[in-house]
Amino acid sequence: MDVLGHFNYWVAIALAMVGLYAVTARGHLIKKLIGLSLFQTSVFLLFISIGKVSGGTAPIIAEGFTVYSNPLTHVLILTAIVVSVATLAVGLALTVAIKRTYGTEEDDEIEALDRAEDEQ
Amino acid sequence: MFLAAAAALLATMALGLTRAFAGPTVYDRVLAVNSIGTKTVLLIAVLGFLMERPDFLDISLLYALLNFIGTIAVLRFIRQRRGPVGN
Amino acid sequence: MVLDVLSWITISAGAFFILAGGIGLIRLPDVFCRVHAAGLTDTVGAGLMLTGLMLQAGATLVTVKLVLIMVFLIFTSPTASYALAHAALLDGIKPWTKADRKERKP
Amino acid sequence: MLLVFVLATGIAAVWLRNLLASAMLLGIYSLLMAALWVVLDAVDVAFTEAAVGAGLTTALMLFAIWLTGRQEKPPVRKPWFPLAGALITGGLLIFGTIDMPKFGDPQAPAQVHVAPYYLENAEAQTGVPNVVTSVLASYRGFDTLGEVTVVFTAGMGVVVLLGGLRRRRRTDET
Amino acid sequence: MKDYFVLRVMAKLLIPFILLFGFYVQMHGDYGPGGGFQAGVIIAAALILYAIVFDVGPARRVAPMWMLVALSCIGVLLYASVGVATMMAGGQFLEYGVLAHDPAHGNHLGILIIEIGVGVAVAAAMLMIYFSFAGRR
Repeated sequence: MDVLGHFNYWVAIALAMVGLYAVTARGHLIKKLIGLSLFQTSVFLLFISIGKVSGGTAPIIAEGFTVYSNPLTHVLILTAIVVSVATLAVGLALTVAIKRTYGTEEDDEIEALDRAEDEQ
Repeated sequence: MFLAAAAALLATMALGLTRAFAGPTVYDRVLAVNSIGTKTVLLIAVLGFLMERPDFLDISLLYALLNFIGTIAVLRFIRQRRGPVGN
Repeated sequence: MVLDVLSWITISAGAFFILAGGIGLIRLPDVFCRVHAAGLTDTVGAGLMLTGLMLQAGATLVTVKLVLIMVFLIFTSPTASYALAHAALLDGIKPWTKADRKERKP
Repeated sequence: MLLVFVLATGIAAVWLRNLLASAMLLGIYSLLMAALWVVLDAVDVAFTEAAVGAGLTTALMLFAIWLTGRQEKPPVRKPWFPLAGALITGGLLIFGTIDMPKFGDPQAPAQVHVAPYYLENAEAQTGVPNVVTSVLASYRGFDTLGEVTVVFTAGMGVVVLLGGLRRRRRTDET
Repeated sequence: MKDYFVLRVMAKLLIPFILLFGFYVQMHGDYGPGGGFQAGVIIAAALILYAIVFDVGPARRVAPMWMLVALSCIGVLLYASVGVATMMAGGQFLEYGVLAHDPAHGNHLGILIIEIGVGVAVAAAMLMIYFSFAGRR
């Protein structure tokens, strides 16, 4: 159990904590989306850290290298990044639509407006 | 030698980060983004030499081409927003 | 051998300029001065460092790519600085003058 | 070193209440992440991060902020409950990492299953030296088809949400 | 934004290079880092730069919305149709080995075609997203 051997995983977990905190504690929807993307990158970091082989190089076959890092995790994360941007865009579009409908983008105010509508 | 250059770049990135965290106005932060972008271009190039895989240069070429789009987007944002002037 | 020494000199000079730019980023008083520090030393420092790397690489495809990076950096970095300074001016931030220093001193 | 930078940037991006500044810090975060991927040998991932983070994310964030609002309101409640939840989750996850193999271990379970097969056979079977591309497009082609469909659906979803097509049709009629 | 001389000149100077680099990444993805996803995003970024500097209207004339929708559909369908083609040729879905006489060549060809499909789809989808954000006033 040494510190250096697990440091990458811990940073990934800390990032996940920050993201989780932002998603749950912050009321502003765009801030929630920022937290969400932090959470996503923490997962990316975890995967790439798992895929790294010490002493290896990038998995592009070339002469003079025998040890390569794991290409599988790279593939998974590569597509995940593009998808994460797409989902971020969908989230932002939803935020804009909510702003247009409710006139606010704070969580609590939207809930209050909903409740007021139910009571009517 | 490459290690020393990478260390200098990392130190400068740390300085830029402090400016980004402390920056009194938004523009300080934009400036920090811009300057850290240039440092990243150089850092990736130097790292490519350090790991003896110079085909990493494509990435820094891409950053050199694309990095200023964000700043121009900020300029456009400021031009379009006729709202209150704040921090 | 001569090339090696030359490239070391240029790389260390580039690193020095970049560090100076970083310190300027911290020490200077307002956005416009900082744009100056960052932009100027970025082009000089980056140019010197890339030249050093070119000397290391020799006449290969790598050098061509480095030249391209340098050309694009020289094009884009001042454009970004210009856009940034203009945006700051448009948003109503006043440039720092000597008068500010007198006010701040006491 | 880079990891510490990344962490600090992430925390600051959440901390700041000015959304524009948060968006800018997200840009720095993406830059640092790209450098980190290069250090961890994931060149293709760094490439994607660079392409996406340099222009696209910042521009989208700025437009969304422009369409909504620039400043976040101070919170009404004290955030103790979410903080405690995040800390407990993090603690449990760190407890989980103790059993994990050491960073960079060549004998880790993830390294011995299918990756050596890809690395040994990819070039001979597909004629493509970049193993990432061959795995992406050939061995896991079905997966990638799904990802492309997700991106496509997201694009369509945004267009429908923001009424891009309807506006166009109205301008056609007039 | 059109009254900024510097930006206009720089955009006109750089956009061709960005587009060229995008195509280079698309085609060079087999040998270096890169591929369809990255190339799509880069090409989208070039047009986004155009839209930022010269306003959204001209950019929409270059790439109108119906064309983007059609292009992204074509990208996804190109990918899927490669799979169907391999099935027609006697293989399994997305088994490229049957596309040419030599399995390795078939694989290479299949990878190239589906990367183009991915690139087209991603570029069109990203542009669709950006234009629908920027088109709202």
